[in-house]
Amino acid sequence: MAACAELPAGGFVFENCQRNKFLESQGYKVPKAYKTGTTICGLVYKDGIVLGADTRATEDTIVADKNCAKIHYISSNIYCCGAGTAADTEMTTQLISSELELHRLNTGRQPRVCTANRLLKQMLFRYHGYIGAALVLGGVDSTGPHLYSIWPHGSTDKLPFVTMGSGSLAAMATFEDRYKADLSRDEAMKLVRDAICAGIFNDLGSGSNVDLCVITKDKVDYIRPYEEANKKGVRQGKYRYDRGTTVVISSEVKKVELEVIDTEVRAVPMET
Amino acid sequence: MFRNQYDNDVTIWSPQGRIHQLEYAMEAVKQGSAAVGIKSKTHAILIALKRAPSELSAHQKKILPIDDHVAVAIAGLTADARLLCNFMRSECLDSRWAYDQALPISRLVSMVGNKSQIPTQRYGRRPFGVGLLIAGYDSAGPHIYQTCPSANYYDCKAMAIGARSQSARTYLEKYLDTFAECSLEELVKHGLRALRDTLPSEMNLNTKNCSLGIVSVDMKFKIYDDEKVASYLALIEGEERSTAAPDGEEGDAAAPATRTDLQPPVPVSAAADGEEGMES
Amino acid sequence: MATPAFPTSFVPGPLWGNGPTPGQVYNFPGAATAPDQWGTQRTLNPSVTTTSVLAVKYKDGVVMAADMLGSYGSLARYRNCPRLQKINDKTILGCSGDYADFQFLSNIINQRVVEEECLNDGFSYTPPGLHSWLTRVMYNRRSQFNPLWNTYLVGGIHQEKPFLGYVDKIGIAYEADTIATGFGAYLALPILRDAVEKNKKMEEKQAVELIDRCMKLLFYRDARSLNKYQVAVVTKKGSEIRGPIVSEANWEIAHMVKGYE
Amino acid sequence: MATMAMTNMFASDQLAAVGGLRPGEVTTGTTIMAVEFDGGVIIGADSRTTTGAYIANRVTDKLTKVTEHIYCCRSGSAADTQAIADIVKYHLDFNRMEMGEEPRVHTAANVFKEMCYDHRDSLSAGIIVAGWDKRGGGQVFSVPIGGMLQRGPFAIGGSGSTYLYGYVDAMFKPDMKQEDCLKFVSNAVALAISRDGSSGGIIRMAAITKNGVERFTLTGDQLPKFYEDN
Amino acid sequence: MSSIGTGYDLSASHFSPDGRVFQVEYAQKAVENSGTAIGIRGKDGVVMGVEKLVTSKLYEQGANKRLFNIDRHIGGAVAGLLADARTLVERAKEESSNYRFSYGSPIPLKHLTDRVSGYVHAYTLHSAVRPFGTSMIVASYDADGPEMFLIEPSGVSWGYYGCAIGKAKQQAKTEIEKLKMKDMSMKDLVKEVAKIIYMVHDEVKDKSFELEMSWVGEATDGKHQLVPKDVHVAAEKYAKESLEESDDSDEEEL
Amino acid sequence: MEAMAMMPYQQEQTNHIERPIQHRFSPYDFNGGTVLAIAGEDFAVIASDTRLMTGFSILARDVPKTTQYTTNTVVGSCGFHGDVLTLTKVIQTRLKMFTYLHQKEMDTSSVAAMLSTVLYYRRFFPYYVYNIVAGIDTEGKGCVYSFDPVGSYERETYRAGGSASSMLQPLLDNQIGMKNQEGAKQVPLAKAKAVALVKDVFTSAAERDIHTGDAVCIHVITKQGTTKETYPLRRD
Repeated sequence: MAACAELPAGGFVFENCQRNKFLESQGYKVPKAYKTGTTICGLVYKDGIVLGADTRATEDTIVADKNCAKIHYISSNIYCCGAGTAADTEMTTQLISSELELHRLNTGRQPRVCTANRLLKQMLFRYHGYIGAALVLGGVDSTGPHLYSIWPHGSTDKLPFVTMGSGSLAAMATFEDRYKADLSRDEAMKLVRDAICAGIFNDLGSGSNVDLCVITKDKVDYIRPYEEANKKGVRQGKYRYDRGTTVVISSEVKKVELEVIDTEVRAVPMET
Repeated sequence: MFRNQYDNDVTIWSPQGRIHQLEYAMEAVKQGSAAVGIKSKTHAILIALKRAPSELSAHQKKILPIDDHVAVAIAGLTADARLLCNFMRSECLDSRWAYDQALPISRLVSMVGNKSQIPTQRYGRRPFGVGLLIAGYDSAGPHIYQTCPSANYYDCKAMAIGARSQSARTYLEKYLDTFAECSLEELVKHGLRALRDTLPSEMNLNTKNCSLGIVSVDMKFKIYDDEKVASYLALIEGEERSTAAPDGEEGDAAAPATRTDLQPPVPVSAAADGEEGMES
Repeated sequence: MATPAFPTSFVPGPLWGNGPTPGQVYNFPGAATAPDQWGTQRTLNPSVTTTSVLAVKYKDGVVMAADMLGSYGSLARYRNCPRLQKINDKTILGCSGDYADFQFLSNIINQRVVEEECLNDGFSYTPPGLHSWLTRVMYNRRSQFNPLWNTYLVGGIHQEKPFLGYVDKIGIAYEADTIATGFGAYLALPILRDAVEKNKKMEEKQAVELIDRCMKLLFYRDARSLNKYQVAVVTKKGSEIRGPIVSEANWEIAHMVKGYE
Repeated sequence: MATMAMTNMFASDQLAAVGGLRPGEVTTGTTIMAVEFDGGVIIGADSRTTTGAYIANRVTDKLTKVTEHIYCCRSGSAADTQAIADIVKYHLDFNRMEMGEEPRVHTAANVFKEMCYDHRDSLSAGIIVAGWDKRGGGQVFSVPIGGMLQRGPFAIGGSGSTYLYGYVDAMFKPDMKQEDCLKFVSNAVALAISRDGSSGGIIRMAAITKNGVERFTLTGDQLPKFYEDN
Repeated sequence: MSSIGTGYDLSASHFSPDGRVFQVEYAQKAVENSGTAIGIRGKDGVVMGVEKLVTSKLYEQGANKRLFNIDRHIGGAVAGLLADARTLVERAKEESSNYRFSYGSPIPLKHLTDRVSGYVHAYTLHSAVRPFGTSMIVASYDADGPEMFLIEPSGVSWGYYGCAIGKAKQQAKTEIEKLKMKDMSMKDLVKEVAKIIYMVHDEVKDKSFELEMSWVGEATDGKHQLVPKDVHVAAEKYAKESLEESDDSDEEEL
Repeated sequence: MEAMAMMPYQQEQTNHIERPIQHRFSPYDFNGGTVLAIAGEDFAVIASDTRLMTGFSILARDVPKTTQYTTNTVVGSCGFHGDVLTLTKVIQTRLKMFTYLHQKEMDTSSVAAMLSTVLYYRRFFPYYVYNIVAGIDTEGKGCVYSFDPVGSYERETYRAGGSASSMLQPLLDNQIGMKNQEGAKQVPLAKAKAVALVKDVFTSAAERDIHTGDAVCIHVITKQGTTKETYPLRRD
């Protein structure tokens, strides 16, 4: 019993937690982590899974990355969208990806989506939500397509369509409005695209482009970007500095002593 | 002047059911210079005669702006008028503050009426000694209202108040039915003629003594003074004056005590008779 | 500057300082019959609350909808709480948040509508007029740290055009083509905006259908919602409140789910 | 244990009380119920999972299988109850192999209780364990927040259960027929759904008898109707 | 009025030696100088009519109404000083507003009458104020049926089946007494009200007047409102015709 | 680190039985908005974006934060929208009273001075509003005044305020102030260039500031009056 709850040796360092908490209560600011404000979602369609994500990463109210990738590789047949603290989503998916690869090598079989789900939820459960990763996990394995949402505290739901992130309500509204079982690939992609766009245009934490990942039994199409939802404005002026406007604080002329070496270059016929 | 024991205070009823103090206050309006208000279907205008109290003084303002859509012409005690104007301005501002909308003219006028009534019922107070012609435009169209010291007010098609205004009213009554369809220019002409009729024959309207105000839909109330009225005055220049005001018809002729109407100055025919003016 | 939240009273005060006020003599001892209109209550917490209101402008008018649930915390305590109100033929009002506060303000508005009707002078509350007044009331109350815990939507026809405005408990106010309060702002608004952007000349039938779809969606995803709701429609022809309407839910996906893994 | 130590360090003062939820945690607000009848047990639950007032999942399956004939009904933190169910299932699989027979309901309930009691400060889980075994037939155990264990002919749990005590006390009869028992459970859950904002969606039920498990799903207008105009 | 001018009639706070408060009586005189107003209570509603004298052609039609809405279900007809009357109507509106805030239902007319007449009465008690120069007929209709009261400058109020105030109140009362109003519907009463106002109007003294009529009752769904134009016109026509008839018959008799 | 900052709606929830949340009433909100003003020789340009937001939500996409106060004074106000609306009304009312008393419009510098006192009046319960006044001064020159929420103000030639001000101000320093450039030519700013610059800086701000976007509303003020133009921005 203890085995499954025990931390793997070498995990996080908690030494300064208490101290940091105290400092925080004294008014010191914790450094801000990048958040992927985010709209992510996925759905099951006739032949597989479509995952979607926006591409905005924010640091407080500033857009830190206008085109970040939020659909992470887990294995060749499984991908995972991440929302929350950028580092947490990246590291967690990387960690589980490599564990799953080891598992694949050990068993010699294509990993199953439920395995990835178990690994992720157990990892997150250990940290009681302090790893701020909200995930949408999707993949196709020998038993068919599977789609999960995984919450930061480690609970999971297995559903035909799921959304996560700050734009999840906008995306969920789109799904609830229009989802049907047995969508075609094009319909499914369109619906996921619309769900992500609902997040992009209505949630300030989400923005920029739409990324899609279509997973079927035989093939994965990771389309990035699938659509540039917002065209960047065209600037009218030129903003180059005029020549000579850079301040020269001081100048000094030094004579450079040159050693002159004479070298003669002669053509030598190649020996073949 | 005739005195009686019932005219000391506004809180005293006379045995005939009259309030003499109110009637005296009505007289104050007749001391003021004349003002005329007319409206058509599209416009409401005010035209007023300005007086200069002395050679050294400028002509006093007769038309005061209240809000974008309403202004008043005054006759009577200027200080009382100013007080009422400030009250009206603050009510108009309040309406815009709370509702983001212009205060309907009828409501503004009834507020003035209600405010004016209070000092007509209390010991030690006196009624406001000023009559107002209120011209405005709201979503119901153009309006001319007249208010009196008695706290009565009247929704008018056209009206004139102030000294010798009976002549103007006679003029207005004569052309009453044509006003609705008048163009602005026609309307101003009528107004100027009516006002001119209140002048003694040796006096005439000029840019110094005439003030004009116009309001219409989508047109904020605009007041013209001095040179800006010249072009309007030109409209009636050289015209024959219709009727010279019969001198002495108003003012001294009727001693206040014998005047019975609580109404504003009304056509003589109606006012001449007994107590009918008492009706509310 | 004082807000004339109530019509200026022309009824005279005391006859002299601390003197008798005419009429006041007849009050019950110690209790003025004229209620202190703002009272002294302080809503520290909302108690019985209501959830989203949705509204959308269309070609000829405004459609608004709100469900009829009054929640006490998570208890679905009252299931018959109407919170759409017809103000007059040109104006409708919708409210979300504390229901007692809504009743309080609703009573005041009703009384003012009565007073306006009595004047019979051809003027009545216009939608922007009511919106502006609500903004002042809400802002004043927030400035006294005694907010009315509500968000109000005002819909109507003004100068022949549809009007839709929003006011919340701290006095934020704006006009827009689509507005939703509470959870609706997250769930329904994206759908409403999308539909209106794609169809700028929406017909009434389409607008009502759109609102119905969104109410169903809120029932799916808002734990403080109910599938019984009312719809208010205002056009040049007048305003009316329809319903209660019960929305039919689709639970097909329930059969696709077993367990959590 | 490292996990728990860390939790306390971070969060003990944030937890309002035993069983308090952390900010943003997903909960099965929930109405759950289990009733013994003459051939086994009926378990039932609503299908709503919420974070705050947002319904994160409207078709949740809160009836979780732990062995062939034993189910648990989960209420409280979704993460905690899922983890507990997973671990208990793992334990009972072991137990079956060691003992060479299907685990008894009482055994399963005890394992749940152990988990819940040992970690009572950091878990927020209210669980009903119900199932059928050869020795005791249909049995119902309740493991509420805090980790006590109590057997009874029926049990209700979750936030919606507060609206049900009167109803179940009035309506429960021992040794009902399966049909009556299903009706009883569905009525109760429907009543809770209509009054509890944290319960909702559809009604999932299962009958566990010696023949195995039969699942029932009531959706939309299949839900029992009661007075709901006030 | 033997005590007039003896100095006991200068304040509302003075009794005359014969126990009268003259200022109140003088205020009542102001009411009697005004155009007539009448109200008749029938079986299903109350109809009120006013003879509004028009003193200048320059005024808009319908200006200075003497019929007021006090609440949805209550109307008032006034005679006397219009400015005083408006103040009184404001007070009545305030009372009915306060009542609705306090008790959540429309104010009963009896209660409103008590409150307003108490207010009027207060103005007869002090030397600092003068009594109201106005009388007001108030009428309403609710579940208990129609009601009508008259509030006088003295602060006295009584309920009536028919009442009249103003110049020709005596003549009007005589006319009203001829009616079997308890059995009459408001639709019939409108005609009679119009007829009476036309009858009592003194064409010699007061040339121009407007007939104003309002009603409240079953036919108006309990709302007080001005009589609709078509009904008004019909009633006016009836009034004029029946007056002509009686004129004719008078002449014949002569 | 908040556990679930990605769920913005949780900031505004009613209390639950299972989780008592203390409801602290906050009289303020931040509703976004960036304003920017540039004074030219005989003109002034003032612009604001048109997005109204709260938390992570867009309330409306077409609410400019600029208000025309007089013929040649335009004020940009952003911050807490409730205060913005009220302050605007207060100023407009005061301006109207001024015109009654003085029979003329208030000039831009006086508007600025009055705004300052109105702001300071609420020193201990401030209007949470960032104001920039732009107009034409009594000598016919373009002028810009910037304010803090409690009434401190000064005249400047260009200024950005509100949500993306810290991004825009350095750019204006560079492009108009020619700061930190050796021997750069100080050419008088042309009207067209100023407008183009405004569009460009708002385009850039919309790229990086999540509170700024949808459209920018630009007023060009000259002695003759004011013209208004709207230019689209990103909508995400």
